[in-house]
Amino acid sequence: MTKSVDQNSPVAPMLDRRDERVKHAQGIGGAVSAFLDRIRSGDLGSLPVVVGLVIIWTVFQSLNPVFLAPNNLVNLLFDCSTVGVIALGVVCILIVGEIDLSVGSVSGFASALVGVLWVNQGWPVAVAIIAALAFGALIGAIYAFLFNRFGMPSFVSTLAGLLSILGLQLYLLGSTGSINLPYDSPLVNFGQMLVMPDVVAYVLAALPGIVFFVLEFRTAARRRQAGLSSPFLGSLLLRAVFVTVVLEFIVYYLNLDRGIPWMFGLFVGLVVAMNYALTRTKWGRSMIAVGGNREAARRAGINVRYIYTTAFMLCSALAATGGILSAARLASASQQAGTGDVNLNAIAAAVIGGTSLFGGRGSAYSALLGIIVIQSIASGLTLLDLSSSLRYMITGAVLAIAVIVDSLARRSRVSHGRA
Amino acid sequence: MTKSVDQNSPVAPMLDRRDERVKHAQGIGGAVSAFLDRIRSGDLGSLPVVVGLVIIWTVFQSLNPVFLAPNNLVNLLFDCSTVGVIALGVVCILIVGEIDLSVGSVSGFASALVGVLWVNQGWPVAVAIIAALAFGALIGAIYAFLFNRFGMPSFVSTLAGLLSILGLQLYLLGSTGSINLPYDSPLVNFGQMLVMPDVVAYVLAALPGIVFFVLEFRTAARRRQAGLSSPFLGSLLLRAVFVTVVLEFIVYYLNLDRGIPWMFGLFVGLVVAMNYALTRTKWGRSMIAVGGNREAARRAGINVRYIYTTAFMLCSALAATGGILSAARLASASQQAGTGDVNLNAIAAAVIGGTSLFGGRGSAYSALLGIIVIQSIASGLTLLDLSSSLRYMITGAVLAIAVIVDSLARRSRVSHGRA
Amino acid sequence: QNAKVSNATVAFLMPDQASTRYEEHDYPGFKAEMEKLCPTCKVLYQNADANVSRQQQQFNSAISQGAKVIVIDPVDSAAAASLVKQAQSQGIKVIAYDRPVPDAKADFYVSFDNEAIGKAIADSLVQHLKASNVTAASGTGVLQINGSPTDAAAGLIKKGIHAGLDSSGYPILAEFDTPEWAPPKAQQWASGQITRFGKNILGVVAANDGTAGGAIAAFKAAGVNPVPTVTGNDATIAALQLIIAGDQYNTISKPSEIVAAAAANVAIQFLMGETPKAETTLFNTSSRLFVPAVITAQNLKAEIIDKKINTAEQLCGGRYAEGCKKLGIN
Amino acid sequence: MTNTNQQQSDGRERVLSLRGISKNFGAVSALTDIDLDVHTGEVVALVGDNGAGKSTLVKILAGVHQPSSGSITFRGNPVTLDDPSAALRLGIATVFQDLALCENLDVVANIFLGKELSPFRLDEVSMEVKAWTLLNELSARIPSVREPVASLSGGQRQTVAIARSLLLEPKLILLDEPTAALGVAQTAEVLDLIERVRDRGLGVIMISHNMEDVRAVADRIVVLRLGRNNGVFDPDASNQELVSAITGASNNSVSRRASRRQAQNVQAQAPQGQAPEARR
Amino acid sequence: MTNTNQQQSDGRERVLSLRGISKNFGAVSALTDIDLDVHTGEVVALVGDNGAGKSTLVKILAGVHQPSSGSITFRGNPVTLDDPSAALRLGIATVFQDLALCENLDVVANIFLGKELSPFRLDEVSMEVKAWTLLNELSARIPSVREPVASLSGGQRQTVAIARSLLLEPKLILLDEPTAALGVAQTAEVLDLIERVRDRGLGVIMISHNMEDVRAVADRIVVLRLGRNNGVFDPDASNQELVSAITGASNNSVSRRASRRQAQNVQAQAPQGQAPEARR
Ligand SMILES: Nc1ncnc2c1ncn2[C@@H]1O[C@H](COP(=O)(O)OP(=O)(O)OP(=O)(O)O)[C@@H](O)[C@H]1O
Ligand SMILES: Nc1ncnc2c1ncn2[C@@H]1O[C@H](COP(=O)(O)OP(=O)(O)OP(=O)(O)O)[C@@H](O)[C@H]1O
Ligand SMILES: [Mg+2]
Ligand SMILES: [Mg+2]
Repeated sequence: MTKSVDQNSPVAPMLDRRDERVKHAQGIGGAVSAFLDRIRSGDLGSLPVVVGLVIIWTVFQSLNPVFLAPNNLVNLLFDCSTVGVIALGVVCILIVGEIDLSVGSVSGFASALVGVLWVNQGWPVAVAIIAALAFGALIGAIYAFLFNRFGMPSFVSTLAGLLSILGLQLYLLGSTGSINLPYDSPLVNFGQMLVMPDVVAYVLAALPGIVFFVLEFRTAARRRQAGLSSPFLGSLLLRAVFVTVVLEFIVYYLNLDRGIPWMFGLFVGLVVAMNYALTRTKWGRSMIAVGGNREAARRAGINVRYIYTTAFMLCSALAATGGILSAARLASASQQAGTGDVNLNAIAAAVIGGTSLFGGRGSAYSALLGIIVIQSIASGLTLLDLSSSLRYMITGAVLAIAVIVDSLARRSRVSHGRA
Repeated sequence: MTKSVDQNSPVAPMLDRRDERVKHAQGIGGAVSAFLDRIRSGDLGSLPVVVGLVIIWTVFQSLNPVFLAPNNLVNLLFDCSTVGVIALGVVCILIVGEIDLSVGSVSGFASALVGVLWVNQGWPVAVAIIAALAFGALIGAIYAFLFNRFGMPSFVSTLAGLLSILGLQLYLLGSTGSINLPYDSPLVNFGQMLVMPDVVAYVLAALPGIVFFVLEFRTAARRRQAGLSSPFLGSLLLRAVFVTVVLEFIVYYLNLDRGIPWMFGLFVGLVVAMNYALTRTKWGRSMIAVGGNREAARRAGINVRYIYTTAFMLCSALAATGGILSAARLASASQQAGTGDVNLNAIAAAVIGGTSLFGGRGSAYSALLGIIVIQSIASGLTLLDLSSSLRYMITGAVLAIAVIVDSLARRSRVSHGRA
Repeated sequence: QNAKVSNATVAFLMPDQASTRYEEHDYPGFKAEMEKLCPTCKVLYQNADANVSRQQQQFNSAISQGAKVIVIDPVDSAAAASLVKQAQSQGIKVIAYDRPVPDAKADFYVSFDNEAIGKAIADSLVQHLKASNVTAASGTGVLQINGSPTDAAAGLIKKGIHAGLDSSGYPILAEFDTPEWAPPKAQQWASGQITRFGKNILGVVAANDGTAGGAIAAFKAAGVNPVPTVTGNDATIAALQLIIAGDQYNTISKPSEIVAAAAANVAIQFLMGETPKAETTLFNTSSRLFVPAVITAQNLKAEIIDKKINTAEQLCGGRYAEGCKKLGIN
Repeated sequence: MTNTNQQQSDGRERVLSLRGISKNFGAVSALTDIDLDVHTGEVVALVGDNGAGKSTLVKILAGVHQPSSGSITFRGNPVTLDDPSAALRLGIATVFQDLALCENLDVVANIFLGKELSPFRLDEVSMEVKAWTLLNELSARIPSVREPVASLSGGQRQTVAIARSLLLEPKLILLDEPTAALGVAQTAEVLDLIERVRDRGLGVIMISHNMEDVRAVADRIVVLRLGRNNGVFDPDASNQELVSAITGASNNSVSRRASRRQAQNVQAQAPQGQAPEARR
Repeated sequence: MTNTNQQQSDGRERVLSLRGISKNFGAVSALTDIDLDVHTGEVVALVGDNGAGKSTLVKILAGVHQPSSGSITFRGNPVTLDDPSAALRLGIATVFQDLALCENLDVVANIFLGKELSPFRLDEVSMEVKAWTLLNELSARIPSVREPVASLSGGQRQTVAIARSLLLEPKLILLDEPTAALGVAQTAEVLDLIERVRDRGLGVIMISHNMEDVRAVADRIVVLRLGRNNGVFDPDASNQELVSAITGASNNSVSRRASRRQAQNVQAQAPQGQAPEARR
């Protein structure tokens, strides 16, 4: 195996397999041992968070068997979707290394705006929603302007935004107080009741595995053609089957009760779209580059200002979306909407899921994972009869425990020289 | 001026003046033109924030002439001191590039602890205070442990702390609700009334100028002896006189009313001490190094874990101090203490004053400046009769305006190639 | 008579932590009455910490756990309408507690009236001012400190205070919505108003005891002696002590245990399939209202000590002993 | 010191021409009145002491910094380069001394940063193949192009930075100490590469502290000293001439060291009859 | 290939001795079974291709990375270096390839980082004087030592990093490509410095890609290839020998380039009678 890199050597190894110092996995056994290797060196992606989640679930289930009851899990999915969409926006802005403290206010204002325009002013609901989304995007554009033009730190500009928009929200609802959304409207139905028909849920749950397999299969073929190494087909198939089985089981279990909420479907759809945009488009690549090293990205010819603008606008627009969803969920546009811990929960979800506060590292899935962790804790504690003081203490402790697994894994990654 | 660096050239220029490309200021004229140069290139330290402050003050004064009345300013100083001390702790933790979201909770819990131990349990007040401070330091030590040992991101661990400690606070005050601190006790007196005697205030206001001049004079002498350039004496004197005149005027003006609160004196004392520690000790140097480049600091032999531990502990302990001060100011330990916007205000004060959220850049004075900006806005709006919705909107807008000046200055610094 | 009800689950959902009453009085009162009436029944207790979404979550989980009756003190009265409808569609009875749900017809409503509380403290203040012959000269007036601008209950109290003050002849010099009910904010605001209006402040109507304490601290810090008349609400120990010490004028005592017990009774009746008797009808809902008591130094002994809401030991420690003696408490 | 400016420009188009470029950083004048010309098919070496302002000049040409004064003419038109993307659009590719890589991205992503294939559905396979091809051309030994750049060795990173600049079809290539961290083999490949690029008619500005490399590929050697032009030399100028121009004195540490070593060699090796070689 | 290990150790104390050091990064074996000895008053040059593992080895000795296996003996005692401060305490000073400076601190603060004078009341004047002295010794041209390191040129930074390592009184100095970014004058100073340090009886490990510099100061040349020992050479080994050991083939880009240039020179310069010099 000491071949030189000469082009004319008789059996040139694959382009990316010429370095003899690298161990490569062969076949299924190799894949397993590579996986074990990765566990040992702590290079695990989001597995540790999942492990933390499983621990939390086990504990809560043993404390109150209602916790894993399908009914409760369906509620959990409804609750995840609203803040989850906001967290997805936060992921965007964290990836470029900035922050948005006003997501809570924006979501609250968006719900108020929908309430006022739709219920009070009688606009068509779709137009009201579009207006709210446009408002969200506009807010983001203002932050981006302040950031690009004046270099105002996003912490300060969005703090100012938090206050101003909360003021706007109070102003808008000032004369009426909270506005109830019609209980029988499609929007509220969507936020409270609408679940997928069983068949649709089963079909959708089969999609990821199939799409994954087909795409990876085609990529593998192209890689082989191009002289690159390609993953072992068996392991691809194994993974696809595994994913499908798990998802189908979840669907089956939840279908025992109401089934999968369409709202959760929307959230997951947004996550998948965002993941595609971040990992498979030039724009996403630029986002991660800007977050990792702004100056290097600028020197590579990336329009850094444009990237920041899109990040801020996406974040605010998604926050507005989340606000509309929570109004739908609550069937009301209230003065409290978006206040309290919405901000912290959204940011914490992104961070717990593995997105870095310092930019350049993160994934759309961290919003999904993080919000499930947070809402699981909240839901689990709701099932125990605790005084508020105990509930706060236990929430904090459980949060720490959920993240400790991930931190330990990352720590081991660092001690193995992999940052 | 094309001398080589040879030791034996007849009139060797000063050690630090051998590079002919650098312009140096000579005499007072030179100092002035250097200052103008700095303005043009945006290298202004905290001047822009001061300018922003002056703008805010002018506007508020024109809206309500009570604003700059000595009485109101004395109130302002009282109010600055409590959150200011917390912000000082936040500066510490931001400098090493971490964050503490639990300063509010810690401050609230510390005030509750003092209330319970002192008023309800009858401990001597000093012992109760020491217990609260020790508790604060302990919390910081726990964060540091989680950070150093498990690598848990401080955002998550302190978020968990925020919740847990809030729970503790509610638990502690659960049966009684708020606890009144005796109005005639020295602690409440300190927080509400105690001001410096006029003479003491005048003397203390003279100190900075004198100390500055004496120290700089001696340093200048040592520098001259060592063959280094030294600042022009006249400009030193000018600056000392300027500082003294400004401070003495402030004291004179505030003495027209009650005078300078001792509590503010304590706050400024802590700021000065922290500034000394950060700029003139090995520990402070290590803090800034760790914040700027953790790995480089580690390779320089700095005990990085120790530095993080001190930073976390200082931050929590100062938060506890701030909590005790606000209990003294309110004459009550309440369940709401430390909730609401205490956290955001403390962090925002540090950031507005110029401390970076990303570590490695910051100064103790940023806590002082930042909190004055924030409290000025709050105080100014208090004097105008506004609905809460308007108040929120205007707070946000004024905050943005106050920071825009600073951002512009920093921007110009960047565009002049100085990061 | 209760043999018919056993092993049922009842949820008791409270809104916030702005005062300690929910955990110190309402819940213990409710639980005690339930235990008396149905020892095998399970009571689920939750506090939403002033968070609408959290209350919704708690409401859903109560349903998941099989609650047949839900007693809810809504964080947001308007928003609770959907919860009520949702529960009723599953055959679950909802008792609105403390705050009404105007937009949906709950099965029962048990409360004191927050608006009435606001009006009561304002009226009490006005009467006191008039009794002490304080005239509203030009430029003088009272300050109004409301609760959190995002809190619906605070809005009701605010409305009541306005109703009480508007016709009183004492103008409102300035008013303030205290974010998060935070006493330090109330203190800072009051300090500013003291600078502005000085001796022209005749009194302060504060919406709860915490903000009242903040206002009193502001007067003390400004060296104003004696402190003008300051009202409160909730009858916290701290406030009662301030009343004993003469710094605060009044507060509102809500016999929460009694109201909670009434709610428990109604719940049991629902569980037995009976229709509880209504005293009045409010918001189209069968209701039972309780009248809160305004506590001042004069009736503190009678309303608090004698009704065993608090004990003398709780109130009269240390510095308050002398004041207690003056009021005849020992 | 021969001014070869005139001679070389015969018949060749001028790609770049700088006149009176100055740049101040606060109180420091990093560049003062710099003039420089580059023609098609010409390799101009920019040499000078540490801190002479070479990188500052390159950064100005790459649009990273804006000059305080002076004018830039590119292919006959006056231009202002107020952004790196402006320079890239004109066809100026740069390898920066500090490399300017995104440490959190992998090798392929860094090489293609800003010029990804099929922007809405990144073509990772083609990009990876192209990356390997470029890297192999440069004799780089990189274990995996799917690891973040943070895990690469210094020389591997530099190779990645060089590979990046080859992706474009530039008119002018700026190389700021491209071989500083490279091994002997990789250095040879880069020098070959520079010659190939020149033969394709591009202009090249190369900065290096290695006089041997400079003389091997440069058509003209421009010396900067303390931010000013300090002469233009032919590649066959003697080492001593160049070093004097760079350090500003004929008695410098290089010449001192050379003469000291020479003396030692004479003492030590005279018996072995080896002729002492003057290396000043 | 002469194993000069035995010969040189005569009479000299061994400062450092590595046996069987390996280091894996995930699936990559960066080092495999490395043996190395350094004696007092000896300069060992560590050479190898890009990515050969030289810096990894230095980082292990500096306590930055922990080896996956193998033993380290320092001045006769087995040691474990689980932290850079452990290495510093033993007297191992390191100049890292990536310099490891704090960009937000000024030059003086960087030079004295971790070893400030009078920790409770920093003696800025003495530190500044000492900093200037060190920098002048290295012929550095730095406009101001009170500017953050971020504003320095590449070579200036490297000088700062070298100055740092001189502050301690080390027993062993590790220099990872110390002259990569330095100008000709500064390089000469650093080579002088290395010789002075050696004469004071310290052990030195120097990494460099410049064979000329290596031969000028090294007492022994250790070659790494793909993370393994690949021979030990005398400084008078021929360039070709060294390059073959480094690249692992006698037909490599360096030799190809040399022969190509030779051919060109013969063509072009034969009329001028200049003897073509074989530089392989
Ligand atoms: N951003 C900046 N702020 C302040 N001074 C700077 C900045 N960039 C460069 N300088 C100064 O300008 C001078 C020239 O720096 P430059 O990087 O151009 O040198 P160089 O010729 O590339 O040196 P080297 O050979 O060491 O790379 C240096 O003295 C440096 O301190
Ligand atoms: N932290 C790390 N994680 C993963 N791989 C690493 C890490 N550090 C080094 N490597 C790998 O180890 C190998 C050796 O790297 P090293 O930096 O020691 O090379 P080097 O000999 O110093 O090369 P150069 O001459 O380019 O500086 C490289 O292939 C590199 O990719
Ligand atoms: Mg340079
Ligand atoms: Mg290296």
